[in-house]
Amino acid sequence: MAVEGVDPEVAECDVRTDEILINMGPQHPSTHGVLRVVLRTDGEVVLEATPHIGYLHRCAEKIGENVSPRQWIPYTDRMDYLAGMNMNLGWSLCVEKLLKLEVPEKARHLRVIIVELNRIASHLVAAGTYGLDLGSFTPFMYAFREREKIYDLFELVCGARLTYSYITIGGAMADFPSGWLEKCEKFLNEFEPVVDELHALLTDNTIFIRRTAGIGVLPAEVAIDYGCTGPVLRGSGVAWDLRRDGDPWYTRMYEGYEFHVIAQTNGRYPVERPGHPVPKAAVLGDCWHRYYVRMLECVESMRLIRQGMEKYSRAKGGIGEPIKLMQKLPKGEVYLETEAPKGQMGFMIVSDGAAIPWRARARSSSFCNLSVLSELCRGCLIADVPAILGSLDIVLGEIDR
Amino acid sequence: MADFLAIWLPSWLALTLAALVHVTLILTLALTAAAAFTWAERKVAGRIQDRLGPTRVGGRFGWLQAVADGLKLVSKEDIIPRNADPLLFRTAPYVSFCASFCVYLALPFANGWVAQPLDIAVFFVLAVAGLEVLGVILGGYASGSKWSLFGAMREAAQVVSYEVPLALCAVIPVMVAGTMDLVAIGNMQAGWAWNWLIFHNPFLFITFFIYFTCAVASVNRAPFDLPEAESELVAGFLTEYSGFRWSVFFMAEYASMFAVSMLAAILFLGGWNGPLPITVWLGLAPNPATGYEPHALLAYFGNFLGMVNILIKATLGVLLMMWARWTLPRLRIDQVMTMCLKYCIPLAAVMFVGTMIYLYAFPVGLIFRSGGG
Amino acid sequence: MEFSEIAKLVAERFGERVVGVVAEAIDPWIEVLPEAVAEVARFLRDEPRLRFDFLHCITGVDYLQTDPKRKIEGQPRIELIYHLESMVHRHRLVLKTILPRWKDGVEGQLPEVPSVCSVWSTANWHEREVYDLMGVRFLGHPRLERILCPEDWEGHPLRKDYVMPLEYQGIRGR
Amino acid sequence: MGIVFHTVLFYLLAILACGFAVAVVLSNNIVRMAFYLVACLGAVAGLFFLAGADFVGALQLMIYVGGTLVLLIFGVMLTARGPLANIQTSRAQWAMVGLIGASLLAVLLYAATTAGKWTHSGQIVADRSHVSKPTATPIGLALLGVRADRLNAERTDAALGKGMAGYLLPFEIVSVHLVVVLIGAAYLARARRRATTPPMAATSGDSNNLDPGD
Repeated sequence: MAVEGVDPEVAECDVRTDEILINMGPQHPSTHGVLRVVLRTDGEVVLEATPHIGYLHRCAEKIGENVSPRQWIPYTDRMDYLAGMNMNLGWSLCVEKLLKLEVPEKARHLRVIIVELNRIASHLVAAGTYGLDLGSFTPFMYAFREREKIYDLFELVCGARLTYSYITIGGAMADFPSGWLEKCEKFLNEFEPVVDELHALLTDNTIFIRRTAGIGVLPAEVAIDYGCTGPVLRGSGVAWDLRRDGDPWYTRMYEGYEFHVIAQTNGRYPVERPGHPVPKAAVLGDCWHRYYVRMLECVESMRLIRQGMEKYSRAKGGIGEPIKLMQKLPKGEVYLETEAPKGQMGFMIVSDGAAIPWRARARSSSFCNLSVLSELCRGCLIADVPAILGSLDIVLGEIDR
Repeated sequence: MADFLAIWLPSWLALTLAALVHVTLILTLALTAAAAFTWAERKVAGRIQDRLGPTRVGGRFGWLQAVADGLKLVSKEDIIPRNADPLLFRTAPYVSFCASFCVYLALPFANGWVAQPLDIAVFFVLAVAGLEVLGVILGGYASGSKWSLFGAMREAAQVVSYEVPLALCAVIPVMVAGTMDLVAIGNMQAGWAWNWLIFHNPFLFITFFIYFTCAVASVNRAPFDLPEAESELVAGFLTEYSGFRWSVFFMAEYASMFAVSMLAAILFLGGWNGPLPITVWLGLAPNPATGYEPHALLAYFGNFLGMVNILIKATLGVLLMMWARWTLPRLRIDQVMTMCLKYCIPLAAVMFVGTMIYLYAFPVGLIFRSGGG
Repeated sequence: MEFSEIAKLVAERFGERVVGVVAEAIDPWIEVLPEAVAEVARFLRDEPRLRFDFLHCITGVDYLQTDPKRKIEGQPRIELIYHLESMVHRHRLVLKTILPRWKDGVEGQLPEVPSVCSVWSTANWHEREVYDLMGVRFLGHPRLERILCPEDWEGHPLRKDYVMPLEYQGIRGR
Repeated sequence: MGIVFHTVLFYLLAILACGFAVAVVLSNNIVRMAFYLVACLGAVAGLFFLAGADFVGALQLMIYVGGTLVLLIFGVMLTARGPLANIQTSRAQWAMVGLIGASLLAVLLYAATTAGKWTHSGQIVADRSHVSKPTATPIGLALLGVRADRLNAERTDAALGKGMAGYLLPFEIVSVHLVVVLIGAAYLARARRRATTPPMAATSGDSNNLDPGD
């Protein structure tokens, strides 16, 4: 739009101060770990944000070439350490697909319960720390209180609170202890009102909406182009959930379960909170939607857990035996992705027929989700960088492996 | 007080002594308030977050937590970064503290209980309170860290902007009262609660809330704590500070929180006068209707009750700020500025004009009976 | 679309440059010549019947015999595996290409393959990772730097003949 | 003895003011300079308070100290590139500044020595009744056009019109001047300039419109 009588080379611009190159991280409260983002800013405006990763690189893939698949399970725990169960499951399913090993019905439901519980725990951390990124401390405490309850449940089944190595190739390490299902039911009943509390503190808070709505808008095409998955992709309005759309070897686990894929399609979410419409300022693909998808998924996971508990109690038989520690693997290459809380977590195993894989590969969801950061941060304010980063919900353990 | 001491002492000694006593009293109050509020902050935060807060130090309620914190801070290593400007880095906390502390010089705690009675006390308080930002800017710049510099710049932008609506809001009760003398403003709100200036007219009622919002912003409390903004700027201007210097900044923050709350209490909430004229009933305060003048000792006791009253009001204001801090997310810098320039200033101006028209239309006021001092 | 149809389409379009089609594997794959990778990728994404709009992952596998007990089939080589998916048509594909371990057989010269960055932005970081850990040079990559290892790291750790350095920047390695 | 006390305070503040003023001149660092200037002006404000001119003292704090603060902010913003910016003064500048400074000093000294009652100022300061007298009201009235100090002297309407105009005209002139300055500042801040880096200008422009309030 040219204005008459104005020299085209003369542009209207505001007074600008010096450009500053500033390091956000690796020691920074809101980079969610040891991430370094180099910001080139003009005053408060970010001109360029470049993430630098690798501070937590622990050579997991190299280790995977030197240990047997079952021995590698503890290493998968330490990838997305906020959702260790989902990591265990991803690797186990991948190896099971290579072995063509099917787990018993009971183990299938057990896995669903455990994995969905961990999804809630992971989303709680995401929502809580997101509040923290935006300067609100209290939701963080509420979320962590509930997460501790989930960890108590996990401690009962496997003795560990963070790195479980519970789900394993061929089933799980142990069945639920007696009385566990009642405790889980009790937790679910306690947790339901907490979701509303979090909604009241964050989702419906005007300041929260102003800080997140319309910020870091990620269009669906860009999200797919960058390989974003999980809530990040669904927050952009793509109804894509591997639990429904994934590899048959994985979706079979959820056979007979009813759940919604949480994504806003045609202007509405499959689940809606009565009296609380999506705020007008929110644009599909912005931070608010990414956050909101996670919150709704918590409720969806609760539904899945309830169904799983019912199916588990009805299922007969055992939960299967784990394979031998040094079991010989058939020759072949298998790649399998599962829907982890952060996104699609892919594992690949290349076997030459020995007990130890020739190559083990982990495709990290946070890795791809983070790669879109510089795209999202162009032209935002410094205060938006933590907001965008928090809405991507990354875990550095998984990115750096 | 100086006149009282001058009966026995040479006047210069009397003046010095009186000044010392005043300063000691105010310092004690400011520091005690800071300590008490650190503890209260932790306790309030704990309760809001469904946990207990401090429980170990000093018995069940952790009364001595503030002392423990203080000891810890004092015994921490004092670090001055290599890139810092050592002189300014060292001076900055004290500049901040002095500014927020000097405010108390002109703040009355009860009828006539003020360190330095000034007939332009409101103006003085606003002028001095605005100087706290100097220390923050110096500290942020002298740290030689970019995060600190960002924090300082934010502080400058924010505080300098919010001074305007804050002063505008403070002027409105001044206009109603017809004086800038805080003692006089406090005294004219004696009697029942409807004599408080906040209930003088609807515009003043709204003004109080604008004032409080701007006050929260000008002392950098959440949701306006952008200069610190721990999730964005690490710790803003405080990033490079540690130990004692950090705690001086911290005390300055609490002192000014308390100061703006006290100013709010005097300007809007009746100052040292309770909602009921209890002191008049008990014969502890002069009764204008009967011309009763209490004995000096009784008046002293009445003033003491008044001081308790105003301290409670100011503390409630601080607690309100804490509540907001532990509930709300932080605003973004442009939103903070928008709020100031687009909403607070125009609203305050409208309230100013509204009050002016109201005063013109109802010179004696509708329910405000003892107006005009 | 079934794998056989996809393979047919690709084979028709690229003829000689499609080296192999393995349908019987658990994850069936198409193997193409390294220099054709970018072209094939663009075709896979843009062809309306295929529309592979989503790149999951790029994996490098180093085949080199270092342990006498574990024999490898064929020549020492590096395989690059691309996992693709079409969200529109809901089908998957594994694309493979085989590179020599060193360019022109000269030790130290990294093998080269065209980058698919311009086709899928996902490839940007994944190719950097493969370059970093496996030592494959992607031609046309906008910023081919190490991503997980420090910039001054030597060697490519996921290669089978990689030896952990004894010392890095004064830190003991072993 | 009150005289002694006030005199001691006066000298203390005066020395502080002068000392910091010298420090401003001698310092090379722009931020330190600004800090010394603030301290110097603060000491002057203290002198005003000592003289019982509370209103002027508070004004000094608000306007001069606050104004220097803004100067400081600009100093920091414009020199953010280096860690701590220094100002080097050339000989020619020294000479010019010396000339201007010397002539100003001469004017000041002349004014100071020719003013009456120079030697009696101590007594005026010590006068308590003078100190506690309200200073704001007459000034405020004078700004609105009523000279309080002449109210009692002249009573007739004609005289009111003549001698009572107060500071209304200067007040208005200053107000208009300030408005002009503000508009000028706003114009400068949004001036049209050659776009040296068009893409960045675009980015900056976009992001400044990020205000979600609209």
